Amino acid sequence: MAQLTMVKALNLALTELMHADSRVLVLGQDVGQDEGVFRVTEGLLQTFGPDRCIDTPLAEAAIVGAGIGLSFTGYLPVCELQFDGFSFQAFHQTENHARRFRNRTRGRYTCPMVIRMPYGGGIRAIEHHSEAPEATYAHLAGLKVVIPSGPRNARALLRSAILDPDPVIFFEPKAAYRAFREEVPDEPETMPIGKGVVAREGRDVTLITYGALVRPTLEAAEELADEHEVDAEVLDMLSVSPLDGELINASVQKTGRAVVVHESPRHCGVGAEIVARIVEKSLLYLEAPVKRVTGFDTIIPYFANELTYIPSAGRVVQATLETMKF
Amino acid sequence: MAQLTMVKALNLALTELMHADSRVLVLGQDVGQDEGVFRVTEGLLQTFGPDRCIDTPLAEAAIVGAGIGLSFTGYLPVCELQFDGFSFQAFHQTENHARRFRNRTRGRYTCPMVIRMPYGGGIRAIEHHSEAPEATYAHLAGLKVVIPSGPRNARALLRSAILDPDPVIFFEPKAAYRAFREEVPDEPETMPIGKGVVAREGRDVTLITYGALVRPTLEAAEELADEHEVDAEVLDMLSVSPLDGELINASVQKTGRAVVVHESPRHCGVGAEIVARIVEKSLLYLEAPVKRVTGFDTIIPYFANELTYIPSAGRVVQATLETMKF
Amino acid sequence: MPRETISIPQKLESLSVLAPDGKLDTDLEPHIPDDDLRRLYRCMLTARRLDERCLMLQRQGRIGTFGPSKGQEATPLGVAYTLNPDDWHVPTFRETAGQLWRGWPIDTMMLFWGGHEAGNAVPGNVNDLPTAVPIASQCQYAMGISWGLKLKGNQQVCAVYCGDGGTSEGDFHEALNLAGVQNLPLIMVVQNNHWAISIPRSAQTRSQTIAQKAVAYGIDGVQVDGNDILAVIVALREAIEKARTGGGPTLIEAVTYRLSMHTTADDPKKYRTDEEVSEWEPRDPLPRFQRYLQRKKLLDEQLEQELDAEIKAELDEAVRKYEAYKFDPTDFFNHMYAELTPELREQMQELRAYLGQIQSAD
Amino acid sequence: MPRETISIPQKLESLSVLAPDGKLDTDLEPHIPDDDLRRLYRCMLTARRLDERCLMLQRQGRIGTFGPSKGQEATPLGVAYTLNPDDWHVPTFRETAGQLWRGWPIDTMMLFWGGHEAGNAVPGNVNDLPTAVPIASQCQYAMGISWGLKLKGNQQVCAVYCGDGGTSEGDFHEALNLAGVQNLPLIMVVQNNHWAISIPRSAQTRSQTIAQKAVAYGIDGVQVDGNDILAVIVALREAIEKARTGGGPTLIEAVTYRLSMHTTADDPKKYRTDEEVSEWEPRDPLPRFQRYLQRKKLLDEQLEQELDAEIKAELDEAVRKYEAYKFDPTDFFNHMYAELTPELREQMQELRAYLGQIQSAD
Ligand SMILES: Cc1ncc(C[n+]2csc(CCOP(=O)(O)OP(=O)(O)O)c2C)c(N)n1
Ligand SMILES: Cc1ncc(C[n+]2csc(CCOP(=O)(O)OP(=O)(O)O)c2C)c(N)n1
Ligand SMILES: [Mg+2]
Ligand SMILES: [Mg+2]
Repeated sequence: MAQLTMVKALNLALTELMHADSRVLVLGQDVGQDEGVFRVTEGLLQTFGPDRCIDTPLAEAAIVGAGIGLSFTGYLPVCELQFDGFSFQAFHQTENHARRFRNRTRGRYTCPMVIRMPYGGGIRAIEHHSEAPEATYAHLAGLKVVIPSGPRNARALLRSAILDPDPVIFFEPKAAYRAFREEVPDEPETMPIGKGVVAREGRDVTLITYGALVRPTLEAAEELADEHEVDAEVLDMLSVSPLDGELINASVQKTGRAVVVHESPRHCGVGAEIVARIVEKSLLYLEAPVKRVTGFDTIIPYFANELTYIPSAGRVVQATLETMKF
Repeated sequence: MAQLTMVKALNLALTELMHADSRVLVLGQDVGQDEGVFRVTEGLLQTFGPDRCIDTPLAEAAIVGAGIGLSFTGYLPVCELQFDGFSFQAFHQTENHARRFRNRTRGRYTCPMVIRMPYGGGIRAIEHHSEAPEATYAHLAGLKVVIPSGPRNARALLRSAILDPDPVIFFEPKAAYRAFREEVPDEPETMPIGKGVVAREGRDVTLITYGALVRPTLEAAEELADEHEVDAEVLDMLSVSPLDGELINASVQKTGRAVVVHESPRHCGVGAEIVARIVEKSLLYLEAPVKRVTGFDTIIPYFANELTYIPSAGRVVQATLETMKF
Repeated sequence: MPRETISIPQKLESLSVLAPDGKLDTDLEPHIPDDDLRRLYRCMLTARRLDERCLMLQRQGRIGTFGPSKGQEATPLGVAYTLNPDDWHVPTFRETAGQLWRGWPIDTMMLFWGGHEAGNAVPGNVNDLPTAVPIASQCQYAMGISWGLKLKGNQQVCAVYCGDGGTSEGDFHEALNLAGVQNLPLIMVVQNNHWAISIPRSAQTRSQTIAQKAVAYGIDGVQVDGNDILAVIVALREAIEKARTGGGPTLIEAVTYRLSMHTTADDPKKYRTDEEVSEWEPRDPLPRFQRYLQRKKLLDEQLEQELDAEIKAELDEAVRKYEAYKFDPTDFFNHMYAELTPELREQMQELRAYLGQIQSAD
Repeated sequence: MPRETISIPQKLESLSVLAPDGKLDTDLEPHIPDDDLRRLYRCMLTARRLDERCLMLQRQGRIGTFGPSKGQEATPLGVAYTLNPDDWHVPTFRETAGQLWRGWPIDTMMLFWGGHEAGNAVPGNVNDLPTAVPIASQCQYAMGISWGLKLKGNQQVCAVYCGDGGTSEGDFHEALNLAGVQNLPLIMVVQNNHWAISIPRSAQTRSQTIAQKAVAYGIDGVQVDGNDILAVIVALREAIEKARTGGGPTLIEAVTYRLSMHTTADDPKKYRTDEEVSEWEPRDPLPRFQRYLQRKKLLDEQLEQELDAEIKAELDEAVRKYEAYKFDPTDFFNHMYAELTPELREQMQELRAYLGQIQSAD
């Protein structure tokens, strides 16, 4: 067991699988000599050489497009996009092809690739480095969209994503990259993609979140317990496509109340989908409207003011108390 | 008053405004000599010349990027993208810049542009020509997203969109381009962007839709009335960003039941946002779960089978009856 | 000297072998076995007849919108002929002749224009990609394929097509640039047919040739008469040989002309003159190649008649098969992921229930 | 001849005026009034000192991540000097010197690196765009701007910057191609500083020069010593003159070098040798220009000292202003649309209520 940050845990997952499976390649901007701008690809060039850890020119659509073609020739490409805000330069390759080839060719050609990118705000970066576009990708059928919340599940989910026979968008919460360490077992682990977990058990209300906001939501849950006698259950969805509706509805049918928490904008966000799933399966259990504590429907403010935008434990507590009072 | 198809009505709106305001330009692939692949730009090159109706090379990002720059120099560009499925080639220009410049420069530079594109399925076209990506754009703060349903509102909304000081994504339902004619008044009209309309009044249930599905939804309402004694109210949202939550909640608070209908995929679609809005404001009025009659979370089948995918009056009737029985 | 002209080291040349008037450059004439010449002619003729048949089927509403490739048969056929079956063939959507040579069943091609995913069923024995619809987007995955081939030692190469219009897209640029940097076994064949729907070549880019765009990527560029199958074969053989020996990518501009409409939804009269079209008719690759075979005594009246009859029979049989095609309307759920997700299973059941209900209703 | 070499008609040349060793090409030496030379030197020096100050502020946590432009001052300064105020100046993010010349207040530039939208406040008297972060994306709107300028008769031109890395993006290609076709008054200045974070120029593209990429668009390409402000001014004057007279776009490759780190988040030691850096130090544009002025007797010890003192005072004042900047944390809602939407008004109230509550709480 080692105490690792998420960056180290992701690096471990890549290293393990590149050792175990020669089909696994890593490509992207600055993934080689520079070891990735966040150092997630540390040591890969040295260990596996320039044919398996490949620096590309500055062209996102080419990175994703190359990943698609490499898939067809039998590789398992892991494409790194340097920031979520620049994944849109490759959006047409993802939408037109990566997600469609299995269906288009009825399985003759598939894209068992992973598109990794740093995700979300909170690291005092300039514009376009703090986006949270999970809903944009979750809406695209044919993709799976994974968002780990900590070192251990990040390492396990990245392994699952690379081994998954279909394209996976793998969002790495920047704010969680180095924020804390976790015990990570020596043996490789996988986790099922599309299943969430109960991060904290509770009876009174269900707080549904993912990514970097799992921790502030858990803090909120503690504060709710300590100061307001509210026993909140916290769900860490881990994947927003597929979305674990069963887990959500089981919990809401127990608690009767729910608050959704994410940092991406509210309008047409994943939170809306979660509410819709609850209404479809658990309407009669609902004792209060489902509140959405989310980023606002604006551009995220430049970093001097970004924490006003990203949901905080305080905002979760406030919304939860309103939900309890309803 | 003239009886016009939507194509002719859109052409009328463009012609009127290009006459009235020399800042209005039309640019895109085949908008000139060819008059647009759907003929929406008929006569514009002839009437206004090649400086105001401009054929571009085959590059969507350049069309949108040019529109942004033309905005800065005082023009009101109307960019035509040939099909919704190819708007993703320009997605980064739309996301990185068109929607952000007002905020980025606190109003010094704005993008009073329109990005028009044929929208949705139902015309027996090949892959990528039948997408319905409204949720993808609605999630991007800074854009407005408009979807007319008939010739008259198409003409009025396009005028409003071009005069709007902010970037508007203007989706033109292909299936409604020539499907029917409507009386269009001689005088130019505008319609407020962000407001929906009641397309049919009713007491028992609210059917919420937009675009080409307004007509099958109205058919469904008639069938519900004639054969099932269900008096359905039908809302035509016309715009999905801003979304007219007031109209939706006023109706649902009257009927107590709702069904959402759209052709785009269900997961993280606009339907989910509509359900979330209802739950936030009208939970206690709800007598049944809000059903979503939508496209499925797949690639839309090739056209021989596309009508299996696009919601039909029959599917709306069935879902509505289930909602009534709940 | 503080003001110097920059010189370009790469090869940048134009190539033709069999002139429209039949004049033949015997030094450049490629060696092709007689039997291959006959098979090539038969394939070119089949492509032309298939084109005519599809236009008819479209008018009769038996297929959907169709994009003819009349006049452009020589280039994809020449490309496909020079590739090995295990080389990769990445078409866009006017490479019918090449696909036929690669062994695509005619009824499969009809299924594509008829609106069925089954139209993308790649024959088992070749490394072909299906039709690519988003212009130039195929350049990127073709680049990725050739990257995979390089990693495996350049035993195979990848040929990809793009149109003159497609060269304006970012994907074309990014793919060729990366192919250059990584020295990939990629052959980029641009079918310059002078039009992108209504946009003439001259309004697509200011460069005098498409071939010279190779200079931007530090790779070789060749402009070839795309209606001259012999020239196409010569250019491809050189590019393929280079790619197999680690020499990297080549950009080949095949100068040709779209003799027919862009698609059946298009009316070329709106944007080009009949004069222009009739100027190009004498350069039609089919009669040109036909005369070449006649001069070689590989074709005669009787053989032509037999060919016509055979091809007609093939097409009739293909139409029969195409129209007999049956499918399960809910099958499309099964191909989104290796395994159905819970949501998709639910949605599939929802649809099946509805379809069952309306069936029992009537 | 059926095999011919394709020749390129456009101008493709390299240019330098003031060599690193001080050698001057007097035929090419541009006429610049003495007073302008002094002001240019002062601006270049200010840019360098601002760079140093920002590095310090970043280390002290008083601004965020910062991208230095040390060693690249000559190119943007030369560009800005040759433009008229009403010409358009479209930077990416290493054009500090050019922005200073265009009149950007130093504290505004600090506000950008300090994480405030106010850092994009364009001075009222110039047509400048703010910093562009998505690489090469600015090429597209710059193309659009120059299009607008052409429609108004080419009285003004648009200069846009891109990095060597940026040339690999589709946006670079699409913008230049369209500018060529439409013959737009666009000057594309590629600052080839040999690195894109850790990716060397040689791994970015296989073309021997960036200038030759102009061939792909049928426009002129010029490679200029980007550390030689005189050469930059000569090249720009020619390109601007051409653009104003309807001659269309020019691609200018300014060969320079990033002497410092990519940003303060970057460690260049991971990917480049100190030797390489020290090879470039003698070509530093600042001392080179300084010696030029000294030889012209436009600079002496005393003036230098005065300059240093003035600039230091300016920087101190700017830091003071920057750190005194106040803003309303809920103001960001007001700039999404010309008018607040109902949703945004609600969300703004929601946030204000929450902020009010926690304020009253503590
Ligand atoms: C990205 C994209 N934009 C637009 C279209 C619509 N479209 C289909 S074919 C075509 C013209 C293509 O011209 P060219 O590349 O020269 O190929 P050609 O049709 O001449 O064979 C266009 C604009 C498309 N399919 N994909
Ligand atoms: C579209 C996009 N991809 C990636 C990045 C991250 N990034 C910032 S600067 C940079 C390198 C740019 O290199 P170059 O264009 O040569 O400019 P330079 O940094 O050398 O001035 C990268 C990859 C970005 N900002 N935008
Ligand atoms: Mg063409
Ligand atoms: Mg650089």
